[in-house]
Amino acid sequence: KDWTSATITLEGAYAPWNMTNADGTLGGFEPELAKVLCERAKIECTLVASDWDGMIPALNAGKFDVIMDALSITEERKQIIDFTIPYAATPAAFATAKDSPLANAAGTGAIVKMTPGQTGVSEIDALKEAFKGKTIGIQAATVYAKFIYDNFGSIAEIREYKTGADRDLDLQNGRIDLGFDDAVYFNNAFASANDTLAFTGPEIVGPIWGAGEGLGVRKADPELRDKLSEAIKSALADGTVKELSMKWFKVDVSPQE
Amino acid sequence: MATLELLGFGSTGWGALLLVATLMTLAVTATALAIGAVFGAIVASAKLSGNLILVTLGNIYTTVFRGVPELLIIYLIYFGGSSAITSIGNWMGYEGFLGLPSFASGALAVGIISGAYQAEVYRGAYLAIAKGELEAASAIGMSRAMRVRRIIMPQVLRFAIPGLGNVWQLSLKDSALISVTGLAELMRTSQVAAGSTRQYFLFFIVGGLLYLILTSLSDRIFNRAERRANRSMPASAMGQA
Amino acid sequence: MPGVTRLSVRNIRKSFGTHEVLRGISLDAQDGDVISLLGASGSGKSTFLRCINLLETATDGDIFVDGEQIRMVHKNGRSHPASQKQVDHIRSELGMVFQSFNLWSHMTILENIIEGPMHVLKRPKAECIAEAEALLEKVGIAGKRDAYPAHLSGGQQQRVAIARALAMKPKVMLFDEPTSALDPELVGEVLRVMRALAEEGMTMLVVTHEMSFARNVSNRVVFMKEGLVESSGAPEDMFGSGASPAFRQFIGNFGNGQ
Amino acid sequence: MPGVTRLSVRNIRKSFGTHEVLRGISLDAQDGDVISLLGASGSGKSTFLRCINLLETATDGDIFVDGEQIRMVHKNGRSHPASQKQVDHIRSELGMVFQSFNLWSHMTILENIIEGPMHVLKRPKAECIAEAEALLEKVGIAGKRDAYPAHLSGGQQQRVAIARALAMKPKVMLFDEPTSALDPELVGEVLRVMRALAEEGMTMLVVTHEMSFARNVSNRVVFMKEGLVESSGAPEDMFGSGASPAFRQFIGNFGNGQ
Amino acid sequence: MDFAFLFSSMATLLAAVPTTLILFSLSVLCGGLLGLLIVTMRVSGNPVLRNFAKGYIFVFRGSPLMIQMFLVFYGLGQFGFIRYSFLWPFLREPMVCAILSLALCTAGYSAEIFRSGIRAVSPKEIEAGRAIGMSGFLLVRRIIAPIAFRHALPAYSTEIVLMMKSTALASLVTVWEVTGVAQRLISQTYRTMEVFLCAAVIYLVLNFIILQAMALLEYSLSRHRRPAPSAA
Ligand SMILES: Nc1ncnc2c1ncn2[C@@H]1O[C@H](COP(=O)(O)OP(=O)(O)OP(=O)(O)O)[C@@H](O)[C@H]1O
Ligand SMILES: Nc1ncnc2c1ncn2[C@@H]1O[C@H](COP(=O)(O)OP(=O)(O)OP(=O)(O)O)[C@@H](O)[C@H]1O
Ligand SMILES: [Mg+2]
Ligand SMILES: [Mg+2]
Repeated sequence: KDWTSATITLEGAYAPWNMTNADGTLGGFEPELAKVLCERAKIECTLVASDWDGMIPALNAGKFDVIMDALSITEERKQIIDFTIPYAATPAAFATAKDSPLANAAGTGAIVKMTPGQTGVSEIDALKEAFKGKTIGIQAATVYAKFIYDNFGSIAEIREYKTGADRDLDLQNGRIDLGFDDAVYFNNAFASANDTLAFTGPEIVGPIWGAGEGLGVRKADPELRDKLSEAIKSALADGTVKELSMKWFKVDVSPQE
Repeated sequence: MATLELLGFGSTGWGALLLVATLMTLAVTATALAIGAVFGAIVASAKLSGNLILVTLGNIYTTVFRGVPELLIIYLIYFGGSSAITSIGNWMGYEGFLGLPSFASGALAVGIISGAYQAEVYRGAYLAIAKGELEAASAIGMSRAMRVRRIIMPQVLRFAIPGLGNVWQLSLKDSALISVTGLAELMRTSQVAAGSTRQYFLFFIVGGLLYLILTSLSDRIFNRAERRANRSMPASAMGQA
Repeated sequence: MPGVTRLSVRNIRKSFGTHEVLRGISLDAQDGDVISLLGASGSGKSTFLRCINLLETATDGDIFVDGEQIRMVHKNGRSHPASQKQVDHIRSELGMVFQSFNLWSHMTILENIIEGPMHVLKRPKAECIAEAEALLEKVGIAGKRDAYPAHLSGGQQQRVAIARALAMKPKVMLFDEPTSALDPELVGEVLRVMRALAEEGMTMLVVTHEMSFARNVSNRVVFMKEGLVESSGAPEDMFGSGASPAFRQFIGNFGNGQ
Repeated sequence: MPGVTRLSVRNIRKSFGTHEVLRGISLDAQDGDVISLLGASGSGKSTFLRCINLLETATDGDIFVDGEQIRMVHKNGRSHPASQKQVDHIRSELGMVFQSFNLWSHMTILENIIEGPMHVLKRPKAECIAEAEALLEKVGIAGKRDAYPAHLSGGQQQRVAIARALAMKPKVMLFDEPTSALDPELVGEVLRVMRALAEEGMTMLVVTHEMSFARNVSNRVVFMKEGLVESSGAPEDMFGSGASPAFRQFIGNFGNGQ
Repeated sequence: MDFAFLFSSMATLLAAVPTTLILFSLSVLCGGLLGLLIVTMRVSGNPVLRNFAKGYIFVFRGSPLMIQMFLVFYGLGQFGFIRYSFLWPFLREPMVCAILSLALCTAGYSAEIFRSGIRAVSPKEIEAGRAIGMSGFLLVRRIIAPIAFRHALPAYSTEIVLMMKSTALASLVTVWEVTGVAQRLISQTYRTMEVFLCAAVIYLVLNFIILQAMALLEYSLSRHRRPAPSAA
């Protein structure tokens, strides 16, 4: 099939990855990157907002052709849909209230690299000691949820939220002690929580989060996947991704390997 | 950012979007009510037909669509509807995917649910018609079709208005659940505005107020319709609306 | 046209389940006849009227309206009218007035009256309205043309029901206890209208408990008992020396009850 | 205890808005008195009874039940009973029987009767049931104790209503047209029970249109007209030569109406 | 059809049924009691109470439950005075908040249903109660409430079925009842239809049981409306 046009979906409420402006247009890192990618792939793209919950089934049902919503490339998802090469790879980290006793837990400011299923990481074991009996909030059905269950499920209470934003509110309310999520997402969230929240413990990076964030496409559309992968490759090569990343995240999220 | 500015109509205000979303909620609810009227009328006639199979089918319809959470039904229709249409399309030789647009699938889902409630309303209204009036129509030689058109329909509509008012309110609130399809109606727009500005409470309260306005406006319209339809009722019944 | 047979019923039978309510009734009404049908409760009077205009389907027997026989077919051991079209046509020639008026509650008085002529007979609206107004005048409630039935007294409603039936220009009028749902003071209004109709020569079949009507207005009295015509005759005979013992007992009871 | 004043009403007045329905009525009932209250529709008979047991609050005047005065206060230009407790107590001493029975539809006949003794007078259940059964026997419907009101005829319902009132052992029974919602053939049953009560010496105040009751059972007849007692006296006088012209005209009309 | 998958989904969902039932039963109970309080205010003579009740009913019937629940759960905690009050240990619990907002919402509907029940009580039966010396609470308890309850029952059964369905929103506030678990299962397996069909069956069975129970109650409370037993 010859792709000259495609529909890309994103949530439109996951700042700064993607968000909605007051005039109804979509803005943020991903919409701007999408524009670049589509130009390079010579595809006329339409962006539509849709709900996170139903995105993958809706993609397979044919409602749109591409998902671009900070979607981590994971083995489970690969069973259902196809991914382009990643356009971002972000670290993840814990957040807590600034005045919490859990602030500045062991390893704060450090970077730990992990692979899937890896155990016996000393920094993580230290955190397990510190977080014993606490409540950790995560967004349901994310790679981060799996990580928390695997490593902290036995020592801490875990509470699942439908959205990260809900979790952040409860972190401020004090219903939960810790949150765990994408670090660049948190960076933005801290600002709007009037800087009452802060990172604690090390940033966790590496293949444990899969290959990074990629565009999701149907398995039946390899031509589309390849066209978009080419475009991502070129945008990474000439620094466009880095430029947009610095603009929106203040750090470079381009995948390093 | 000042609250007023956030809710205003300027380039940084969400006023225009919220207004459009409110109208979208109205439009999708009205469409759903119309779809539900068709389903409701069919199901009510089935339940009144006296035919065992039709009655059972009608009962299954009303039981299932009133007994399963709206959210589940919306999901099932949003996804199931698209796959069904796609496979029909493929079968007819169309290559690729066919999707039901969010508006259509949302309105269809809420309409099907609304149809289950409307069926009960219409059935009750039909049973409220005095049997003697139907006999009187037969006695002057009206055919079956004419009886339906001239005597039954007007009276069913008249008796159904209060019940339809309730169904409308139910559907109005069910339409908030269509937000899971991404349709930019009032609930979804409130959520998006909240997520994008991180002013959660502001936008949820404003969203709630807009629903309250819709509710009270439509209440008023239904009350007026009821008064109009009740012109022919005894004076004593009018007070009790 | 005195002498023309407007309605002829031959040997009508009707069962509900195993219960035979009409056990072979025949009756002829010439043009201008006013026939009172008397009988105890449950004797089958209403069922008889309802069989005539096919609101019930007789199990057996023949009905002729203005010479036209109602065609019946037998299917699955039950009879049915052969043609719904003929049924509708026959019904439009028989005016029926019910005990409980049965006016259409969603229509004004005028609308109730023009409904049949306009939509069943498909006559022009202006004409229907003009005739309806004349009829309302005749039954004495011209002032109520735009009221709804619920706003009228029972006596007024029954007069509208009579006007509604008359608007179809029926060959025969059937009345099923037209006054027995009315308060005593309202009965007179309706009886006056019926008496006027009888004087104009309308052919009428009247189920009633009003002995004075049977005696003074009708020209024939038919007494039914247990689904059969027990006796019938001119009112002078029936209420005089010619009465059968059963009828005598029936009207005797009646006198006491009142 | 003949001679004891059971009920004394002094100069009662009652207005609805600007319409003065009772314009100063006084009345005494000694123990054992049976007083019939007659009067045209709208003359204020029901309102009078309702004022006595405080279902309406009289605008002015005094009421004594068994010597105890009902205390009133004036507030915002209207009078109110001073104490709800006293009102409840007084009402429990006055048995009221309504035209439309007003039985409690969700309770069986027996439950209707024991309700007051058990829950208002707080007497032991077994005792209440025994007495209720005796009362049902007395009014002649012992067989219906476990039926619901909707399953009884009007005459039976009214007898239950009388038993319900009697179960409270009232000092005075008030009846508001107890038979006028009944079909003629059922009236007798209720009048029989009332006559028996009168013979037992119950003090009774009866609004009625039954002239035979007024004449033969009561020992005093009070005729009300436009909110005043127009005339009153022993039935022999009132229905004999001692009648006022207005009362004569009233009973005259009545004879024609029946 | 992949029966193994259907069975395992069903097992996962059934594990959430107790949560749904707790949400349902406690919110119906609390909502019913609150509804009684509201309807008492609504029919009371006091204009302040009456208008408060009117406003309450308007707000809780007129806005989507989703918004109410969000504001109760995430909103209340924003206020320091609540967070530092004795209430916080309760409101901190998601289950308490979910039940609270479900109950607040159904109380508005229940109050209206109870009110129409009260209006259906014949004034004459009330008058007969007064005439034997009943007043106040005794009159309500013995005469008004039993009759009104019987009248309100059919509408109330509809309302509690709606409540059962409303519990589906509680996963918004991290109470993972049947629908929430179904959604989570879908985000893990991406098999929408199978999972939702299992969930639909669970709700149908639950609601069927509720409706049968209500019908039984209605039947046992309507002896006085049925035709008399033929023996009588
Ligand atoms: N639809 C029906 N199904 C079964 N039985 C019926 C039906 N209609 C009438 N009957 C029975 O037929 C008998 C005659 O009824 P019908 O109404 O004709 O009597 P009637 O002479 O009009 O009495 P009334 O003076 O009480 O009106 C009665 O025993 C009645 O129960
Ligand atoms: N609650 C009320 N509000 C206003 N007017 C009333 C009220 N109750 C009674 N009235 C008026 O008071 C007058 C007397 O009424 P009441 O019922 O006492 O008459 P009555 O003698 O019992 O008549 P009837 O024989 O018809 O029962 C009537 O004009 C009636 O319209
Ligand atoms: Mg009859
Ligand atoms: Mg009266």
